[in-house]
Amino acid sequence: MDFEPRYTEEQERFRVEVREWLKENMPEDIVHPPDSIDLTYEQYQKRRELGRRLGDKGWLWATAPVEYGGGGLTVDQSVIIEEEIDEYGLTIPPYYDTGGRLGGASILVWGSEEQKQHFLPNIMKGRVRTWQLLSEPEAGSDLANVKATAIRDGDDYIVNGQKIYVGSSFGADYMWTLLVTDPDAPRHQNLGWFMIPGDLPGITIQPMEMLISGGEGGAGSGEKNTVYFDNVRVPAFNLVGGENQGWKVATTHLELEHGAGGRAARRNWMVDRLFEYCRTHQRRGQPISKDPEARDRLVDVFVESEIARLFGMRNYWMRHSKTPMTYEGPQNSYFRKMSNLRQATYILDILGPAALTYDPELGAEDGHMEAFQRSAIIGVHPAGTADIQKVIMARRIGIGREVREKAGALA
Amino acid sequence: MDFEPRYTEEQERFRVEVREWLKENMPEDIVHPPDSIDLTYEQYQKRRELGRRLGDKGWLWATAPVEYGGGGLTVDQSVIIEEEIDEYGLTIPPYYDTGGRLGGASILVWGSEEQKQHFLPNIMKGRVRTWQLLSEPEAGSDLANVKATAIRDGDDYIVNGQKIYVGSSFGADYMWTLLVTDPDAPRHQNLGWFMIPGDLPGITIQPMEMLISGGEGGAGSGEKNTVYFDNVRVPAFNLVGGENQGWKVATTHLELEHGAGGRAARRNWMVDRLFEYCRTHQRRGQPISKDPEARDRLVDVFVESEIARLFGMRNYWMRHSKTPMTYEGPQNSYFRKMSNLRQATYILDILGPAALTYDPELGAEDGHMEAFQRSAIIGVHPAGTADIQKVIMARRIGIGREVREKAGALA
Amino acid sequence: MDLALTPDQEMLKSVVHRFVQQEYPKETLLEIAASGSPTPSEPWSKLAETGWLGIAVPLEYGGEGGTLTDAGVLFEELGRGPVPGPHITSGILGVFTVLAGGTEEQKREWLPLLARGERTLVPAVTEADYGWEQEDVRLAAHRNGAGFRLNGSKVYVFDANSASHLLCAVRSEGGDQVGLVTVPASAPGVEVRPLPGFSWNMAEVKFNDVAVGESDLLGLSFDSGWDALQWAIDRTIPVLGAFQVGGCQAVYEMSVDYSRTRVQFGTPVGRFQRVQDHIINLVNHLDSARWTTYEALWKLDTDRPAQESVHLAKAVGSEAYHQACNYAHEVHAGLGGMTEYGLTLHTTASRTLYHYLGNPRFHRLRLADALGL
Amino acid sequence: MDLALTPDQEMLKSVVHRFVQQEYPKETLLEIAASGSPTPSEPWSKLAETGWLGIAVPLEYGGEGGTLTDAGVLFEELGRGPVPGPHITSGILGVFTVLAGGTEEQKREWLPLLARGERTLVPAVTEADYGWEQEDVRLAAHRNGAGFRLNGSKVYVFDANSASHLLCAVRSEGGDQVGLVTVPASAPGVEVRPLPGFSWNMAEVKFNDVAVGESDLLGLSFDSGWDALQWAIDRTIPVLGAFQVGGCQAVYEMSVDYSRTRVQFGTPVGRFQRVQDHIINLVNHLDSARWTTYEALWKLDTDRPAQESVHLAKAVGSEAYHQACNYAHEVHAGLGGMTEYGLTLHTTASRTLYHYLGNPRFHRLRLADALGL
Repeated sequence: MDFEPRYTEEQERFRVEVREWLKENMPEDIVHPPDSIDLTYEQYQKRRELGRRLGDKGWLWATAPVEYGGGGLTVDQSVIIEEEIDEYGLTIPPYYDTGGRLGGASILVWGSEEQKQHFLPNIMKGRVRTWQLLSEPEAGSDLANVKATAIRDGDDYIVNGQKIYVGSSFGADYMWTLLVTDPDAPRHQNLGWFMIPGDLPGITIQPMEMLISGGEGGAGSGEKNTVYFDNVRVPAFNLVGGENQGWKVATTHLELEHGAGGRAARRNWMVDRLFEYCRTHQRRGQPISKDPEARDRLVDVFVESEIARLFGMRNYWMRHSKTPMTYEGPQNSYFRKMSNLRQATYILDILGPAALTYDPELGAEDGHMEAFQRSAIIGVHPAGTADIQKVIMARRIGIGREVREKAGALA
Repeated sequence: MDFEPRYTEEQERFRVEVREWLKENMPEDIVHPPDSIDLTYEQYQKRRELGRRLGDKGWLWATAPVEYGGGGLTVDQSVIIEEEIDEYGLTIPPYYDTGGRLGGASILVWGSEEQKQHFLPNIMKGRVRTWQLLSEPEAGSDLANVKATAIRDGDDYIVNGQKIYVGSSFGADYMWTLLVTDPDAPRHQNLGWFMIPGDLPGITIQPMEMLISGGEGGAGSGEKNTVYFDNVRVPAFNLVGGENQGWKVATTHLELEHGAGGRAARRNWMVDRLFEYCRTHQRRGQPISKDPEARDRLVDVFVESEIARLFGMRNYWMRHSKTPMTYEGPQNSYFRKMSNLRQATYILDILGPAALTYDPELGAEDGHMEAFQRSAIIGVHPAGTADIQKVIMARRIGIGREVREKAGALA
Repeated sequence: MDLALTPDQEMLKSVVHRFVQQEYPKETLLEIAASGSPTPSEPWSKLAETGWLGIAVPLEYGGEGGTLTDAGVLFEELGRGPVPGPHITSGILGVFTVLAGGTEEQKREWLPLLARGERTLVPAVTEADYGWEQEDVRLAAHRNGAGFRLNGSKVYVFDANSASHLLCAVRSEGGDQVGLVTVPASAPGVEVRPLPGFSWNMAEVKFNDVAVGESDLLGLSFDSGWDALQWAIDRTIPVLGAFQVGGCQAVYEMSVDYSRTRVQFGTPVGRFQRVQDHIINLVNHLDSARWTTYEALWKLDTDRPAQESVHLAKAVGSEAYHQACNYAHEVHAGLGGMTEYGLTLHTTASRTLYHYLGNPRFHRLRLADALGL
Repeated sequence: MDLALTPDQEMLKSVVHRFVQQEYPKETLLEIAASGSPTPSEPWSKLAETGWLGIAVPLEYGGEGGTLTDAGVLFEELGRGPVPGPHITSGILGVFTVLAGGTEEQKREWLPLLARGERTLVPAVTEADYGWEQEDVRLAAHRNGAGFRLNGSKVYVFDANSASHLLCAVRSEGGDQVGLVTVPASAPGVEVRPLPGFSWNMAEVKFNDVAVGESDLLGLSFDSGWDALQWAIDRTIPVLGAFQVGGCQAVYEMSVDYSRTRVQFGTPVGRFQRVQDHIINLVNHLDSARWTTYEALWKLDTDRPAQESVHLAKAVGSEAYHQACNYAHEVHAGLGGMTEYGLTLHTTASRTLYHYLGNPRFHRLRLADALGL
């Protein structure tokens, strides 16, 4: 067993190359507002620019095939890139985007050659930003209960309906989504998976007001939106995987979104910040970290975060070593969600009301702790609620249904 | 609001009377083995004798009607009796019996006048001991899935089948049970509720070996048994509530068993013992109760036991004030079961391996803590598992089924 | 034994219930939350007119002379809102502190005004360390002629944003005693700075050379201030507990309703055991809070030793409201996070009340002491 | 990064797996549990013959010279039994302590015999207070001519009932150092008294004027005994962790099988979300234990700083096995409590291992220190 990526001399040289490159190309004033809704448009554009440059280097989606705009690099190299950008508190991509990791993965598996050539290079090179549109008012946990329709009309589909909890601030170039292509077909056989340009006439985007819009970590999603489709005319070319094959296509990104992707980077910014704060801030004349009550809870946080890290690492390894997965994807997602919720309570105990404000003088860690209190609650639901992760786990364990469910195809 | 029984002068006189009477009639050498399986036959007989004397005074089932052998006393008086016998670490009745509280309650509600006259006085006066026979190999949580049959034959029923997790040590005078009276009828409409003399030919009792047989508290059930019926001929008179009405009859005792009865006595012997032990035993030169780690967990135990006490008291009051109940019965049962399991872990933390042995020199509280470690696990399942209590709670809350379920009739 | 409310209490309950429904509907609560301060406002004026702010004020001082259980009934219904404003801070904790620590003259000055809501007196105790022990009070009252001067700040002061006056815990010149002084929020040098975020009406109060008169010192002495405050806190805790019970009850009802009406996979979601379990966890917290709170109210009303019960009620009640909201979010998933739905009003309130007057951990440690461990 | 076992480890795993299935079926384990001692017995003799008791013994001392991860693979499969006997106590903790603290001569004397199972050397550390700190060792080695005399007792000694020798932590005459002495369990004055109840091979060891030779003192000095034991404990913990992982895995598989085959309400009970959730909780504990354990093994094998990982692995692993058994009981309800079913073998083992080498709370406190908090 080996819990660390091993680097050859060549790979170490690659790390130096990445590090140097990032030093040169990283905007100087990158900021990480605790609540990603506060990220400015200017900052967003800087991150997009960084993404495009990474894309040009083949470092944005490093392991994706070169012929579709990826880097064609090894897993270890992709880990190196992730680790190096993690030092800046950023992820790959450095902004909210569901194109490369989720939508792109589905197109890679299910798209036609023509579609791959058309969509993927722009995604992989960071030229476009992509949103996923999954939830609807009546399709939450029951994701297949889609009401929005795409009805064939000549060479196009006419799309009508509404999607919620979508995306981020500042719009998207593409939106991929599930739409009912055959209203008369049975469940799961009535859907089409579409890649829709964001600028088509008839699309309206309206922000939603929420406790927090999500987005722990550096990527920063900003606000969530409702997206309305009013007789939007989408070319048939944008249907991926064929008519009524949408659910099958979706299994790929759902699998990834349910935690199967995993994570190799070791850093946990939230925990680092918390520990740093407690070491450097006093309570009753000594660092908070010396207070027995606080210590107990800090260890609780650490234990939770270690398990989450290890589950993420395991899944990352399983995915990249092509070890067959069963329940591990949703387990990772479920554990992380509930663990965050538990950690939020521990932190509330440790910090007291300093965890409840982003007041510049009083809010712990410039309000990052306050944002975490909110995001831990709201983060339980996106991308399959905690309950849904357990539904999937049970099926994969082989107890939820007659026949044990297989994990979705990832590549 | 008033959380204590209020006593009139007359009632206080009654308390003195009970106390004096108990002082005279209580066998001197009552013992409480931590594991009730160690209660001797001689001790059992002493408790039965005490039960008969209580019965003669009308204090065994104090609130039951006088015409059926009960005491016809008020609820406050019954609380006084319970409180006074609680001082001896005993309950009412002072041995394992499901006649007065459960079976008797069902007969009171559903029996014919003749049946009440025949069965109840012996129960209420403590002359007979009664077992309930509910579980079968294929009827655990699914209690209605009874396979044992009672087929009409002239004036009798012929009973065949097997019941498990039954009773106690030292046999029973009566066994009440659910049997299939109509194999062709649908679920819940195919059962009869029978009161069966324990000495009928064809009944075999075989002890079951378990981690512990159950029985926290003073009553002491001793071992659990499998009871086999081999062509046992039971008079039709012993069918209570009519043919195929058994499930309806059972709702009464199931409701009570699911915690609706509640409890008024304030003492918690296990917690008292634990606190006493920790105050009087040293660790590293100071009482265990002064150790910060132990204190934290002792408070955890206390908080759990207080909530359990309050739920029990609420239910006791609701039952006796005839306040309509919904989910409170199974909530009480569910909370107590899971709370005991949590408390067992706290105690394991507090006491270390001293909680894992009944060694006379080393076992904490003469092995009572060890027995609790086992009974907390096994106690989750009898009388409706924790999961089943939640099934019932959900129905009563009105979310488990289309129509909100009503609580069973109690009187 | 009788765990029912009296007929009078039942009536109070239903009157308050209707009042909250009418005067503090969700839309109003959302507006107030967005505005940053619950007072002044029309519903608050109406609330003051009812006389309920004087429920704990003895009849002789112009109040309702209610029992603590009466107050519990009132605040449980206010908790369903959750109705914001300095009702507990001023109407219960402020009132009890003045009752316990004020001179007769101070009582005659303050209590009638507090009962009518013409003034509100919000205790300001905690500082940067956010501790509820005497030693955590650092702000000093420096002698200055016939009075004192205050320089420093109180932080995380609940309801300071809607206080007419603050009842400020201050250290005596020598430093060994803690007394309480009343300070108008509008006094020169007082700055009340609301703290933004996931908090409910918390503010920092800065004192910049604020002059306080000798007669503004509660009881005219530093001797008894802290004890008076402790006595008042013990009595306030179960009333706050009742407020939290009301909050739990509201999110419980929200969750039950939603689980009965929200359809997914062709069936109301309440039919799924996982959703049921969230609601069962919620109702278990609700009832744990309810009965520990009620028993504490009863013990205090009947002059029984209540120290254990008080700590138990705060530990259980605050944990309950916090967890109840989390479970309610699990039942509602995405919808519960939307501001307009109203659940987050409770979630936000529960976080601040979790700490107010000491968090569950603080009270568990004190419970160990109270149990003689 | 490669989280797979090596082909050799995979082979070891499957050989041990078959061995446990064949030699330690449920019936055998129940008989051993009823008999009170896992040794001597036929399966134990076979286990000794495999050479696995020497997995941690270097080749030069007649052992297998395996890595800790190799030992983890072996013990994970033994944990599935759970196979009783002094395999960890003697074969891992005893071996490592001798390796760290013994003189070359002592190593040459002991290690080959331990590797072949011809002797077992079970550390006896804890006393009535059941603490794992140096200060908890009270038993004194009184100077007596060329040797020492022991009077007192060690309690809750895991595997003492099947030890040929005890490795006893004793205080030096002056009282300021703790050394380790080997004592034959059959020596005059030694009494091993098994402790009955919900415990797994725990015993009290009484020393009644027991004579110990100078040469029986490990390292021939009191200087380094405690440090050697600590070093050995740190290395033993993740191997014990692997044993617990195996136990979790066994009860997980039992629970999955049962939930697939047990029919109630006309359907396998695994179809009910509540039953699923017990199993999901169980598997989450299992995997938490697994990966914290594996990482600790890897860090120790590769000489990385491992202190945090060791404490983490024990805290998480022991909690996991304990909780996994509780969840398995919930899945099985009544049947799980029946001795003949076999689940209670694990439940019982999990309770003793919960405390052995320090309980989760103990290791969480040490983890705080290791994290530099």
